[in-house]
Amino acid sequence: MTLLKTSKLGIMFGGLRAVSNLNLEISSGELVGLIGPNGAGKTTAFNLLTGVYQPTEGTIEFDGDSIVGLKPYQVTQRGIARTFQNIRLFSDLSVLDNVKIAYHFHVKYGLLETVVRMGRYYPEEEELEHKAIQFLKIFNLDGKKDEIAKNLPYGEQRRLEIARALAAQPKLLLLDEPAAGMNPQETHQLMEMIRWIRKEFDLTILLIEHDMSLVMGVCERIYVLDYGMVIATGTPQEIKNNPKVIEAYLGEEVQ
Amino acid sequence: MSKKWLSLISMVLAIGMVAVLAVGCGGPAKTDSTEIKIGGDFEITGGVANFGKSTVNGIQLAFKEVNAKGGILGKKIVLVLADNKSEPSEAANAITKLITQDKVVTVLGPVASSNVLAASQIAIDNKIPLLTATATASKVTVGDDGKVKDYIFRACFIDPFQGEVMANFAAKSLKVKTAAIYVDNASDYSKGLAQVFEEKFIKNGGQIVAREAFLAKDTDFKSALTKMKASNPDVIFIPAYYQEVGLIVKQARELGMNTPMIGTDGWDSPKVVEIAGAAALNNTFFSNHYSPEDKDPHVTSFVEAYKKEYGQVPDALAALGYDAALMLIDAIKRANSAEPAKIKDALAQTKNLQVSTGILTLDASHNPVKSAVVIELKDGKQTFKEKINP
Amino acid sequence: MDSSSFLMQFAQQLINGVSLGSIYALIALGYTMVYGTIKLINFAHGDVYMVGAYIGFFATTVLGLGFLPALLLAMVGAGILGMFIERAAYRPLRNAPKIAVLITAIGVSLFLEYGSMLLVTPQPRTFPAVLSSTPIHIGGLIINSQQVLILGVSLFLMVVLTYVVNYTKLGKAMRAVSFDTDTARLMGIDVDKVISYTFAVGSALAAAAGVLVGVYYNSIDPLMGIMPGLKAFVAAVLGGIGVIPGAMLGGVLMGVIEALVSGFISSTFRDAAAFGILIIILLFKPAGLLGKNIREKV
Amino acid sequence: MRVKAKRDLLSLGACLLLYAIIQLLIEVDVIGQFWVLNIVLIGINIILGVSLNLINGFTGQFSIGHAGFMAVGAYVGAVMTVKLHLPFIVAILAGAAGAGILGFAIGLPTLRLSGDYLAIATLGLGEIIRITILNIPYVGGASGLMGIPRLTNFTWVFFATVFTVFFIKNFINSSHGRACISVRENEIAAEAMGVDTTKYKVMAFTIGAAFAGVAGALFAHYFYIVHPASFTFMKSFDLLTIVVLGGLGSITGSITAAILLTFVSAALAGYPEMRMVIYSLMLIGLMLFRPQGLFGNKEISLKFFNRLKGGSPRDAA
Repeated sequence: MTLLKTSKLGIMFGGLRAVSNLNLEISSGELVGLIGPNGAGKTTAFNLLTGVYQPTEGTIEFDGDSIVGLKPYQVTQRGIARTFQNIRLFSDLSVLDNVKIAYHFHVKYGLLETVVRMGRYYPEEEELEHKAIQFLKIFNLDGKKDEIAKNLPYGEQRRLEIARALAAQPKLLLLDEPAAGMNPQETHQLMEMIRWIRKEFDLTILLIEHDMSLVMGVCERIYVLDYGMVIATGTPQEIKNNPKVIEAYLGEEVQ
Repeated sequence: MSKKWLSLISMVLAIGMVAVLAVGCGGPAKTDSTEIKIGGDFEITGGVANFGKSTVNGIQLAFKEVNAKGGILGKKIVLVLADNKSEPSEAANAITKLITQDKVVTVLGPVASSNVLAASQIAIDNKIPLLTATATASKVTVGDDGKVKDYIFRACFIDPFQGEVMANFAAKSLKVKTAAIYVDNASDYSKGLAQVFEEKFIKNGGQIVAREAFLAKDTDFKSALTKMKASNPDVIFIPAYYQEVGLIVKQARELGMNTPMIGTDGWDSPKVVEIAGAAALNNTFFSNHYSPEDKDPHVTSFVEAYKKEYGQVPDALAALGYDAALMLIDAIKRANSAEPAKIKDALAQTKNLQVSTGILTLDASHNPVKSAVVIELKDGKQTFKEKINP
Repeated sequence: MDSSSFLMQFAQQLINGVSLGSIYALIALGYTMVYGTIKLINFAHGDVYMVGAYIGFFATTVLGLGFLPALLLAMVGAGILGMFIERAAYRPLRNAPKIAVLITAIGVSLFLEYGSMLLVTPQPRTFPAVLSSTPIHIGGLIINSQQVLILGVSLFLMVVLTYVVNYTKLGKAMRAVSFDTDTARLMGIDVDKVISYTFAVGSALAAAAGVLVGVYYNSIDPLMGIMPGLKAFVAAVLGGIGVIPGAMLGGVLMGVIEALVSGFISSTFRDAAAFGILIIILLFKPAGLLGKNIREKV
Repeated sequence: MRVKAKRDLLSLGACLLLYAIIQLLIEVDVIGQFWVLNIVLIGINIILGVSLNLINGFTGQFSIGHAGFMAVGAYVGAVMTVKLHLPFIVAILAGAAGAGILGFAIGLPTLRLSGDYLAIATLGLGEIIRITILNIPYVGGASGLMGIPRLTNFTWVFFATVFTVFFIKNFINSSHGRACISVRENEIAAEAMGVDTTKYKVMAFTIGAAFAGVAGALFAHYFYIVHPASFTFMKSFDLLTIVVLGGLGSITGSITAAILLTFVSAALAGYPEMRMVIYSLMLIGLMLFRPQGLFGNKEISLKFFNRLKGGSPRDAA
């Protein structure tokens, strides 16, 4: 079943066509990679999918509905969560609070219950805390739940960001360079974790990555972007041998 | 700046603050039997600080003079000042401090009617007389129920009186039919006078052709003046204080408006001439308490003493402050006591008192009954135009 | 009112507005320059303007100087004051939250206002007529020679400043500091010095405005900087804060709006209209008229 | 959780005790009129400081027009009692509603702005509110609205303050509050986590404005008169000072700063000429000394203080 489908998706910044004619089709449960040289428009594509930018052309269908024109928070509420290339944690808050916030739109209690602390407030807060800690456990962060996010080491910040995105309970998870700045060992662990969470949470994952070992090792299918356009798509094996891809990465051969 | 230096400064400041707190919280001050404490709840900071300062100068001059002559009842008279930041709630705060912490027997001030109104209820509740030198709103001394407030007095004209004087002057002496009003929208003094002027002027058969407003501290009046010019009034009434008046007159003349302009006692300051220039002020008139041409020794001696003390010519507020202080001194003398209740009774019976601006008697509503004069500015000189008795 | 007299009035109001606006612009230039470099709303700017006016006043009355020497003296004096303020009150907070610096700026502003009130009393002073003022009549319209001078001076300063910021070494350093302070430092720019000079120039501009306004309205007092300072800031934001021609445009626009509102709607709503238009413009152009809307990169 | 519910009750009890002690001291005249007035002012300033902190400190929206909302609350409240002869509680609620509705109406469009632009817009709005009041003859214009009965007393102020502090503390420690804080921390990430940032900005702004309205209504009914001069942008700056001095995002900080600054102001009343100079130097000194505010974004965790003042450390609920 197709979960995400874009057709002829594109955006112009001034006169610059950052992404054009982008056709993605991702089925439920797939783990797809989006690669391309620097400036190819990968993050812009993410921003289009999540409503940060509004496309100037084309359509995005998610779970059967168009999500063009929705605000980022509405997209998230529909079931797309993401991480950021440059980590965007709530850096002055505790690790636990970071995760709790992602839970926010599942909370049912109203303003009045909040203020008088009656009704659903305590039970839901209790459940919230419980669930948040569960997520932290998965990422091995539960021991640091009261630490301030910005004081975590880099690798843990990356993990926390993924944990936070998961807490929003998405159907589709977008990871923007999750392995950036990690050493090979950490990358390897991350790879394992990505596989595991997909299975555990029945997720569909689309990830941007520069680390080829991660992409090739974990993705089932890959889109290659260059100058805002898809230049190739296929399995890791196919991509590896695609001359267009090699050209895009290594530059045009001197004739 | 080095860190050390910084923390040193901060330390000093912190200690200073604690010290200030300690002093401030030190409880009621001790009463000294050799002095009579008078409170001064004034606009020392904030928007109308200049008016507060003038009034306080006038009061302090009077107190200094009386103390030099040995004081009253054998005691020195002392002014304890408190700042009200030109704001009603702070005026209430300041008077509460003066009454309950400093134990003053009477409070002088504030300048603005709204500040007096905020302070007056506290004076009444504590049975301490409050004498304002300058608040012109009728409601200051008379409550909403029409009853005179026992403990509240004033030393200045009330809005209805001056407003009527100038409305009559416009209609009868200048013989004009149309008037424009240019009012300071942030000042209750100005608005109160404008309202009375408008009523009386219309009653006299006149017509108000333009109503414009500015805000205190404005410096550019040309837009509103240009608009006024188009409606071609015979006279422009500007109930405001000298700084703005000077600028308004100057800019109006620059715009080629030769209309006569009239105003009230707020105009009384040599600054008006300095700002507007002597020529621009020809054909302007304002009501005041006294005329400097009036060679009354009380007037001249006050002006001289003030000049000597502060290096400047007194404005209307300084004169009124001085008068209020004289009223109070007179009342304490007549009461032969510094007890608030007795001072209050004596103040109410103020009669034919010679003050710097004339002979003053308080009426049943605690408002001064004194004649007003209309002054014409001719080549920068104040000249007597006519006298109006209440 | 027939149409010709309406047009005359309209034209006169435009003249009034532009002349008032050039004063706002003059103050706004310094405001926008300081903001452009260190992104600080320097609320004390209006008070430096007041101090400048007082220096000019004492230079002409006590020292008996003429207009130009007094103007220069005021600019130098205020420049030093500006550098001192920056050194003592803002520099220690370079890495502090912006809002803390803002509170400090408010503190400095209060200190200047009430410190001067202690020194020179709250009573207004009248500036001696050191410049001639002659009304110029152009077919029924009236303009004062000093108004022309003020407009000329602010246009001149705008051009000079634009040149300084865009083409001189100091200007380039200022823009570098504004763009990225840390990188600028790494590139060998003495950031402290650049900021110090920025304050000196900005404060000198404020003082020039103070003296000119003092001469034009010939009345100065310790609280004279509050409203013009606020309005100049609004003007700077209106034009696009940090952009020098924007300060000019914003200032003139503010003046014209005020004049037209007082002239044709109601003078009582003059200030409200000025603020209202600012808000409306910001809603459509969030960075002001000439400001570039920089979008955060995601 | 049980523990937390219990702690809420405990601090409430401590508040009642504090109230009883102060009320007793007032009754037997140990605390004189002047200090009662200043305690009332402290309460009003706490309400204003804490409510502004919700907007500036917790939600990170740079607003400096708080005096405007206070003015609306004061005038609406005063009209209720003076002109319509309604009971005091109605006046307070109407003041809150009036300021809250205006806050909502203003917040919706302007909160799209950010940083200094929002600051100047809110400053402008505060001034527009004041100028508008100056032009309404029904409420006295420049003369102010007079003849307001003194209905505010220590009891009203105390309980209004406690209510405000508890309201905002509980709000902050809920999912809604965390959503507001996430806006401050990183607006883009907050959106990406499903937080409707506009909604929460407007919500914080509305709640903050409504409490400013409560403070305004209490203020109006203590000083017999409301006057536009009380609500200038200098007042907004004073309130901002409370928030920044106490620490952005610290309720106990705002409370402490409100107490401190009110006392300083009262103490300086005896030095009228030097008052503002000393005050301004203190402000500069304190900011240089603690640019992050007295408590940063932390809450005081000393238990006795916490109980005494009704504040509480942010529970990790």
